[in-house]
Amino acid sequence: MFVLVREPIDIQALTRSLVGSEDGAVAVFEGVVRNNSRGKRVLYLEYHAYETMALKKLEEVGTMARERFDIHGIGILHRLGRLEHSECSIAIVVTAAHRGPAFEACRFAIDTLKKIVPIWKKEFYEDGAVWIQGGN
Amino acid sequence: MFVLVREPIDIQALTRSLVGSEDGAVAVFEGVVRNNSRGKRVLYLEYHAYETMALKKLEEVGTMARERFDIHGIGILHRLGRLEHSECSIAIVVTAAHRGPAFEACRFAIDTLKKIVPIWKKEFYEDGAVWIQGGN
Amino acid sequence: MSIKVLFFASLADLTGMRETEVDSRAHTSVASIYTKFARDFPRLEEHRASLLYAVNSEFVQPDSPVHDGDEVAFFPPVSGG
Amino acid sequence: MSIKVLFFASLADLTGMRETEVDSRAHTSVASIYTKFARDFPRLEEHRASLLYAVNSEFVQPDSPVHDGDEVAFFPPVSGG
Repeated sequence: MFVLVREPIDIQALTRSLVGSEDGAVAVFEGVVRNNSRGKRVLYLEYHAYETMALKKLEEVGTMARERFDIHGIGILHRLGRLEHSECSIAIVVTAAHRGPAFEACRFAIDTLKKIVPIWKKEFYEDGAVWIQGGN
Repeated sequence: MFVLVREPIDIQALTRSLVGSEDGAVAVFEGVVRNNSRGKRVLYLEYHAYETMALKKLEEVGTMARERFDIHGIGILHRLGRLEHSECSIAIVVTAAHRGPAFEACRFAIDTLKKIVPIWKKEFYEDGAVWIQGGN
Repeated sequence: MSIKVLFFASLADLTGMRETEVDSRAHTSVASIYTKFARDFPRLEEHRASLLYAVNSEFVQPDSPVHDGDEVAFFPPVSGG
Repeated sequence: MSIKVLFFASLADLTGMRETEVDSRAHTSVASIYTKFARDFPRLEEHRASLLYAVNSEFVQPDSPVHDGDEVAFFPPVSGG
């Protein structure tokens, strides 16, 4: 399940949809909106995507994770639009028989997503807004 | 928050209670009941604990994780009693400004828990039951 | 004989366009399309060093060819997650 | 003058006891308490190599001393998680 959503992310539902009877471990990563960035107070964020390509690349992240690690299920939800402090911007859920591959695939997925999935974050401050560039 | 519970674990509530305004990353580990173990079909599990010591050691795992990694919050819920397939036996939630320490502390916490927290798993099969020993 | 051109994030702000079209007969590579827009919006040059290019939702090199009906996208390094 | 003794997991099954007491004056170490029970339940010896010992909820070595009022626990390697 690789989805872009505009509503709050329900991680528990994603997990339930992925956990199979052979799974013993679930590793989850959640990104949440911080109240500060590079020393500036952040009022809120917006996430924008090149949606057709982002969906394709999310699936690709999932496929790569499955090829590299001994896992069963992987799902990624990324939220778009305006997000407030402490809201969840992304959830990655990985299920596996054992915890090692689950952790490693989850870490791989978020690291890879941050390189190849065309989504951008815009931070809004009291005195303006800035598009955040990856690789900074 | 370090707790032993006898009801289903609500991970989302645990996460919400831990995420602070400085947090940008949440790493979660969930253990779930597999339908097989060492090639045998598992009907259900029971978890038993030396409760006073287990609570003390859960806190110790949390303290060690905080000392070793740049994290903000950590909570561990372990369920006791009878658990069915795909039910969650343990949830570890770690919050941090950045994902690296969150992942590393979460992995450290489950690895350490499996060595020092006095909880035991009993697997029930069609033809009997076996206490599982750690380190196998 | 047209190519759809998409700009994202800071590039969309800079050009004031998210989506436009160019004549496919006037361009042999994605970089040549970018150069055309950089004539109208010189600040696009500041982005060229870190720019990412996609054709039909796949990353490509700047010198990749373009064809009639392609969807070409220009964007800065991604920052999702 | 008593020490509370706890058995967990397979050791509780094996002895049929989760909790009992011994006279603190008869024992100088946690291992000596275990030896006393191993006389009544010889299969406890099978566990000695991997056995974990705790006094008052803290892991200790087999030769650790015991005192009146202590809570001593014997258990196999843990398998939570």
